[in-house]
Amino acid sequence: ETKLTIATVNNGDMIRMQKLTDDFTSQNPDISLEWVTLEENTLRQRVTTDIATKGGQYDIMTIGTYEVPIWAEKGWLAPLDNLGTDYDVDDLMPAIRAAVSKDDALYAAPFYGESSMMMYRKDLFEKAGIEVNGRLTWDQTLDIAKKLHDPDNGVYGICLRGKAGWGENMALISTMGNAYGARWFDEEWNPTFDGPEWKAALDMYTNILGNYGPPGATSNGFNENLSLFNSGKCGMWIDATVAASFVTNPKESKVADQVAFTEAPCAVTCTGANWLWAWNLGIPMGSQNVEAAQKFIAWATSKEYLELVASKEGWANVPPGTRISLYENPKYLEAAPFADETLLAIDSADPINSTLKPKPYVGVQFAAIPEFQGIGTTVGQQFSAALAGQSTVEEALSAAQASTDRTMRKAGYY
Amino acid sequence: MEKKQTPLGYISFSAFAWVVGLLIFFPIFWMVLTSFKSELEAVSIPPSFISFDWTLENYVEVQERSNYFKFAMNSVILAVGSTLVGLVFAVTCAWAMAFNPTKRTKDALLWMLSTKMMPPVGVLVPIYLMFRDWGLLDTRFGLIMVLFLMNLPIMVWMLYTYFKEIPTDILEAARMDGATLPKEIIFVLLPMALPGIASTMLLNVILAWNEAFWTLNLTTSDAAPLTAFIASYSSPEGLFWAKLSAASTLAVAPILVIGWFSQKQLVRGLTFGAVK
Amino acid sequence: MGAIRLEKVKKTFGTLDVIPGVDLDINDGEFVVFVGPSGCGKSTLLRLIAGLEDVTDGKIMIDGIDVANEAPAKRGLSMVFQSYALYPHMTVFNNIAFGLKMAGESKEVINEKVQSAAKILNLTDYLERRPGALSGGQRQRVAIGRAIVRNPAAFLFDEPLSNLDAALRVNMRLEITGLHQDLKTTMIYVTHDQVEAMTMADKIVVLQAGRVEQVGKPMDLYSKPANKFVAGFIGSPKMNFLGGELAAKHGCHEIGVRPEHLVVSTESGVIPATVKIAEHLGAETYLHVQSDEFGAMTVRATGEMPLSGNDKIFLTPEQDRIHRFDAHGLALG
Amino acid sequence: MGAIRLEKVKKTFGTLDVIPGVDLDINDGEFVVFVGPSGCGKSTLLRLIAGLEDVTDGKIMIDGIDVANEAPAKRGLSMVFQSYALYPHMTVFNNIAFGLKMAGESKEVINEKVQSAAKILNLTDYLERRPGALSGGQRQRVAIGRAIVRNPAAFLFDEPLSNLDAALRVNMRLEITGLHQDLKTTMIYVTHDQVEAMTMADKIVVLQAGRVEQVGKPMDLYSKPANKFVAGFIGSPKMNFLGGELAAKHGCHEIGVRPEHLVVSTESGVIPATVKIAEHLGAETYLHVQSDEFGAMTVRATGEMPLSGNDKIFLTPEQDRIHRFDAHGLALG
Amino acid sequence: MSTRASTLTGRIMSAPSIIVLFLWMAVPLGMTIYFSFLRYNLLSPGTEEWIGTLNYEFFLTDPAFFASLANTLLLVGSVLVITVIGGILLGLLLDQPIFGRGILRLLVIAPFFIMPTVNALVWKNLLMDPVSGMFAWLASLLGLPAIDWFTNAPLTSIIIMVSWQWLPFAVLILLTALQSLDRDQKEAAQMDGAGPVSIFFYITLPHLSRAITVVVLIETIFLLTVFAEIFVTTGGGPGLATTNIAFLVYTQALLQYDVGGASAGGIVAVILANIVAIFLIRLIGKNLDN
Ligand SMILES: Nc1ncnc2c1ncn2[C@@H]1O[C@H](COP(=O)(O)OP(=O)(O)OP(=O)(O)O)[C@@H](O)[C@H]1O
Ligand SMILES: Nc1ncnc2c1ncn2[C@@H]1O[C@H](COP(=O)(O)OP(=O)(O)OP(=O)(O)O)[C@@H](O)[C@H]1O
Ligand SMILES: [Mg+2]
Ligand SMILES: [Mg+2]
Repeated sequence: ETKLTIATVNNGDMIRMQKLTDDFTSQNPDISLEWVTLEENTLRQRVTTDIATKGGQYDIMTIGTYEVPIWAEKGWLAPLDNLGTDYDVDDLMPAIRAAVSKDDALYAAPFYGESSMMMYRKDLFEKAGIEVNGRLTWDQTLDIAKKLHDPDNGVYGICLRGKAGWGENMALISTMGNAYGARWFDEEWNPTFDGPEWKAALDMYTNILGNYGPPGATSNGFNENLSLFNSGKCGMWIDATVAASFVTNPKESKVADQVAFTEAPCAVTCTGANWLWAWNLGIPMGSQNVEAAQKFIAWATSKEYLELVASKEGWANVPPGTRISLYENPKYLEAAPFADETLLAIDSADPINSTLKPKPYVGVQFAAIPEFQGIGTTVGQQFSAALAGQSTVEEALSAAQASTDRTMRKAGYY
Repeated sequence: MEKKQTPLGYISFSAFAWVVGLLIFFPIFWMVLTSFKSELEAVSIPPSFISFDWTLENYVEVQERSNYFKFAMNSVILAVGSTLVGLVFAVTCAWAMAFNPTKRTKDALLWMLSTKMMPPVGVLVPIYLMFRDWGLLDTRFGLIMVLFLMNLPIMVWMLYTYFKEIPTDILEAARMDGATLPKEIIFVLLPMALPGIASTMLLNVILAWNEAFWTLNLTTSDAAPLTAFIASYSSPEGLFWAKLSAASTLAVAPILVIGWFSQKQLVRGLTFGAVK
Repeated sequence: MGAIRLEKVKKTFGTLDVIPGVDLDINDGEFVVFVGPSGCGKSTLLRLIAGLEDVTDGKIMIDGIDVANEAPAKRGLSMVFQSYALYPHMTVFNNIAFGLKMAGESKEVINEKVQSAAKILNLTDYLERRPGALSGGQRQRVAIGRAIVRNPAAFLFDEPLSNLDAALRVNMRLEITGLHQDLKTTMIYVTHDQVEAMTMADKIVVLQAGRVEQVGKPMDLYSKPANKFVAGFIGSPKMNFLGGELAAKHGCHEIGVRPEHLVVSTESGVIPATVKIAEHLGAETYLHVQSDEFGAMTVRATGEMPLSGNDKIFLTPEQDRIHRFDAHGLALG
Repeated sequence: MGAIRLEKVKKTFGTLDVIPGVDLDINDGEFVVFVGPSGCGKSTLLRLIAGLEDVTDGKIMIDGIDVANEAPAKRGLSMVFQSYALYPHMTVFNNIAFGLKMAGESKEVINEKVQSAAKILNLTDYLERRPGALSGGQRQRVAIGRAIVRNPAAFLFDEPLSNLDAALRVNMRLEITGLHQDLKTTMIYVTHDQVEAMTMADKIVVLQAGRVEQVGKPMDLYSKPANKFVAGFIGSPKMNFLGGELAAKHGCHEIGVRPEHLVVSTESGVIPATVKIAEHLGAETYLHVQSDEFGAMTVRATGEMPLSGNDKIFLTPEQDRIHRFDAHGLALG
Repeated sequence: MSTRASTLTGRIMSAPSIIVLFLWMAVPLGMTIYFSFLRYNLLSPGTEEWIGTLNYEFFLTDPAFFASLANTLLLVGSVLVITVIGGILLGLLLDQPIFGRGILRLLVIAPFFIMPTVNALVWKNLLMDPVSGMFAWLASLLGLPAIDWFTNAPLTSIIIMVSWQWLPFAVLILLTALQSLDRDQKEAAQMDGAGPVSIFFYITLPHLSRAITVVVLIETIFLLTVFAEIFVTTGGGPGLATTNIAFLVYTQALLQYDVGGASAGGIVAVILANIVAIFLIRLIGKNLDN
């Protein structure tokens, strides 16, 4: 019998998958599964250490769209060339598929995908007499936040990520930067935090979240904001599209029937104003059980799996954002009022052309280079310091510029 | 000094002390209480203290998600295993240092302690590479070795101070009685130092139980202890406080109980015999 | 079976010359007491004999065989430590049996030997107790029991009574003396207690700074000390040393008179003196007096003396009890 | 300035009646010694006087004033603890000065008083040392120094010499006696040492189970004990008690004869006995004998007696030294 | 007991521990030193090259280095001060005869047995959360705005959590030390006319000095490498507000995967730790010996 060791992140969809694996093991009695569930940062650090040192501890790793291109490039991932005949690769959404492929070969299979969008409270908007037509700009968003902000009654104008981290506040701030025409690096790999675009973006960010956000915003990530929104404390929330299924779930959300969705705000441009992300399952090179692992991945990312989830938990809870067919499925569209917005957002995100000016890297809200995690986190901290009021926007930007410059120089980019 | 305690003094001191004590204990109490709430109640304001629907669903869910007992068993094996291995080394070393000291003994002791001041993450990569090459990743044996080495300095220190308190006479008497060195240690030294050894073991079990860096970074599943278990709860999506509390309660309960039972012993252990 | 002979035994700790060289003969069955001021090397000497320390130089022979390289247990000696060094976690029985067990004796032999030792020492009722539950005297008997079961060639005692209170000391002293009379084994006994040395020893060895000052029977040391050190060390209260003309009259540098050999009179005598403090013990009286010529002196008088502070008295040494010393402190015929 | 009076002083710990009721008068300047078996309440009584414990009932008067509600420091007494209770982290100077500092004395006054105390006690050279670096005797002097700088109405000593070795004890005993002669302050001194009690006290208080058995001058207690308890407790070795016909002949239940009041003869005497052990101390000889009629007895003979084990001897009590007791143990005229 | 034979066995018996510890320290340390002179990114294996002391230059000139050094010292220092003072006060309190002292003691020492991760999770979420946390609610009861702990007082929050964990440890040791104070000494001071306050400062506190030394020594060893609390709560931010040396090395090693830089950081940390160690050993050499 083969034992597959699977490293996963501890989010809801993954945990749901763990519970449903009986379906897989009954079909494949000769395969047993061993789960290693970790919090996102810990997971990333564990699997990266392991794959980079060829530790060989895992057969399947849950990895993001950030890792896939880098690792595939290095030859650390086994190509998924044997997913079965009825896997239907072409059903994968193009943006997502591009993000996990190299030379047209799939190196990881997307489990779910997301972009970002705005969730807001219909009831509060109505009360304040605000109507949403078309895509908002950040300036408009700021105005709305001002109107909604009513901390005495426990409602904050807007909730955004504030917790430092390249996958936390920087995911949002990068899209804001993109909207203001900024980019991480110019063509020579020089960081560009000294430009006016970043200044404008960060001014907006600190202003809107610092003044019309909840207290403690600097430690709010996705989960914290979700809690806040679900307990009715946020007027708006711009975050991952997957949040939609949670905020509309009456079991978890007090405001399930008051939520509406729209695209993430633009500023000088809409290019790159919403991010693209997917959690994917990949097989490290050197795994002894590539065949069994492919079987599992095929199962977990298949259309059948979606139906399995739907049959057990309802259509609203299936992992979204990976397959076109899902968004053509009437049952899903009925159960998921957010489906259209999600599809729109994902389709409009392009990892290659995500900035107004040309850029040398791949990724909307990140740059797919090994150094980025460290850089993103450091910059994220500097920006969260600005949000906390510990430094000014200018200071934060020049600190970010300096530290990124150091890292890039040290890494030998110039 | 106790002679003039008035009843009033007794009551007010007691009341004050209890208030302080309960404040200090409050986070743990609150954690346990929250673990019996539903997720919505866990975040509700004002918080509910008793009048909520007590539920075990969080525990059920935690157990469904990850097999608590497997992790707990690993914690026990690692903690006890590393302590036992450590004991063998530490006893011999402490014996030698206490009863056959040389000029270097004090230096050696302090050097041992200073090995504990290095941030482990600084040597993660070398260790990880070595573990990989020796096939020790995710093995209990490998982790037992790491925990043993981490705690060895403290064990040696503690045992050293206990052994120092044992009169040399008695060991000499055993020698006059014809005991060989192993017999001297097994029949005379160890039984006499039993309280000290017990406290050393307890402290090391606690330290090993709570060690969160190596146990997380060198394991995947087979050898993963409760620290890895809790690492999967730190922030899943959705409301999670109640589940988090349940998992936390499960992770700390065994060691908390052990700690409580052994607190008297521990004091001796922790003080390196410094407080008579 | 228990003759011990030290030949030029030397011991240094680092650069500290603790025992510069000792020669000593101890006969089989003898009760030898080592006395001397604190730090003079009594314990060290004993531990050298026991084998707990290595000699730096010289030979230690037991029954004619050099034991320098024998482990302590192999020398056939038993030691009773000042602290008794009982094994606190073992019952009395096991304490006594431990040495036999280590020697691999059979259960029956052990049982028999322990029982008989317990009988000799009146410990039969306590065999199942731990040392912690015994009185000081009982503990000491266990320590002795542990020593005797092994049938040693000799016993070594290092101040075994110094932890006991006065009353118990007297008892234990008598018990050890009795034991020696019964067993007739060689015993070497370290003490700094006058009374123990005087009453127990067949032979006293007086040590000073790791050197043997005099060896002899107790009463010989008392009545014929070889030098001032021994004279002052043996006997309590201490001997009075008087120089000056009185000594010259006796044809020597200094004379020594024991407090009990001074005759007190309120009318006349050789040495006029003033009583500073009179200690009345009922059966006897100690007078701490001050003489103009000789300074502070001590007198020990039998019975009650109706004297108190500031009384003037006269002291006369008993003529045939005077000790005479030359300028180097050596006794003169 | 230091007369202390206890009136019906009672102390219970929980239900334990440690002191059932004590009346006692201590005159100014007197040296009073409390003796009694261990646990009889000596320390408790002292602590009651010091104010470290509250009396359960009764009055404690110092110079005629009831001090029941005064804090210890206010009573004007100084205490020297058995353990000395020196402050280990302070120098000798600061140890002695502590009480003065607490009383808010000026630097100059403190310095002067400490220096003069140090001079009296020969501590001048050690003022900068910590107690850890002092010998037992020096420590005791520091403890006394700490007491005397405060000019107390009375000193309280709780077995201050029991931690010292024999030689040092003798010295310190003399020093305290000397100090009392110099200062003439009331002193209350707890001890269980015979010799200390006999030699130091103006007045001995014999306690048993929290009750005063007898109060009197040392020699009075020695020669006229009020009862068997006191008779047996005072004097060392212990008094021999003989019953039977011999007692009847003296018209009482039991007679008591001290070991030093038995005349030894090898030819004839009242009590035939066999020597078990003879201890020769030089100046005197202790005989531990066995008599058919009275069992074990102790004899203390002056000088050297050429006797040893198994010799037959005869003992005769000195007629005028016999103590007579009735069936309740009370002394008869 | 010093015969030639026994001295030799002594050497032999202490050898295994010393050797394994030496290897445990020396081998990784040796590799670390070697790595610290390489350009070595874990994600770019095979491209390692010798770059001399560049890693050290970068680490030491990193503005984050001084910030984290200051944070480390501040964290260690504050926690030491809080736990020692709090430990003494609590020790004094628990030394009084009070109702249910045994149980109360168990309550007070409980935090010491809690895993650092759990400690951080509980404090961060259940207590300090500015919206649904216990403290926010208490503040609202008093009509105060909720304190946003990890934004406005990040290092303080970490200090509070770490102190909560280590306070019981100090209490445990200091309480025992208090109980070992010779009653005679207190009484002697009473006879000398000292009041409770004087007794505390002149008698009790000096008596505790040795126990305090032990607390300081052991806590320092563990506090220098505080990591889990920071990792779980603030992630070193905002800015560098809660980055200590251990966390800084972590960011190098496991966020940037810059093994060379992390190795240099590790070596610097070792050197710093040893400076602290020497300082402590001076302190303790005196206090632990007698
Ligand atoms: N292991 C050792 N290392 C160095 N010096 C030592 C050692 N053991 C003893 N000494 C020294 O040797 C001398 C003799 O010590 P020893 O213990 O034999 O004296 P003692 O006659 O037994 O004294 P006491 O009556 O106080 O027991 C002392 O000065 C002591 O300090
Ligand atoms: N605090 C206390 N609580 C209860 N019992 C006590 C206390 N202090 C003393 N006792 C008891 O009171 C009795 C007298 O004790 P005390 O210390 O006065 O005896 P002592 O005569 O000084 O004895 P020793 O000679 O052994 O010092 C003893 O039985 C003792 O157990
Ligand atoms: Mg000795
Ligand atoms: Mg007492």
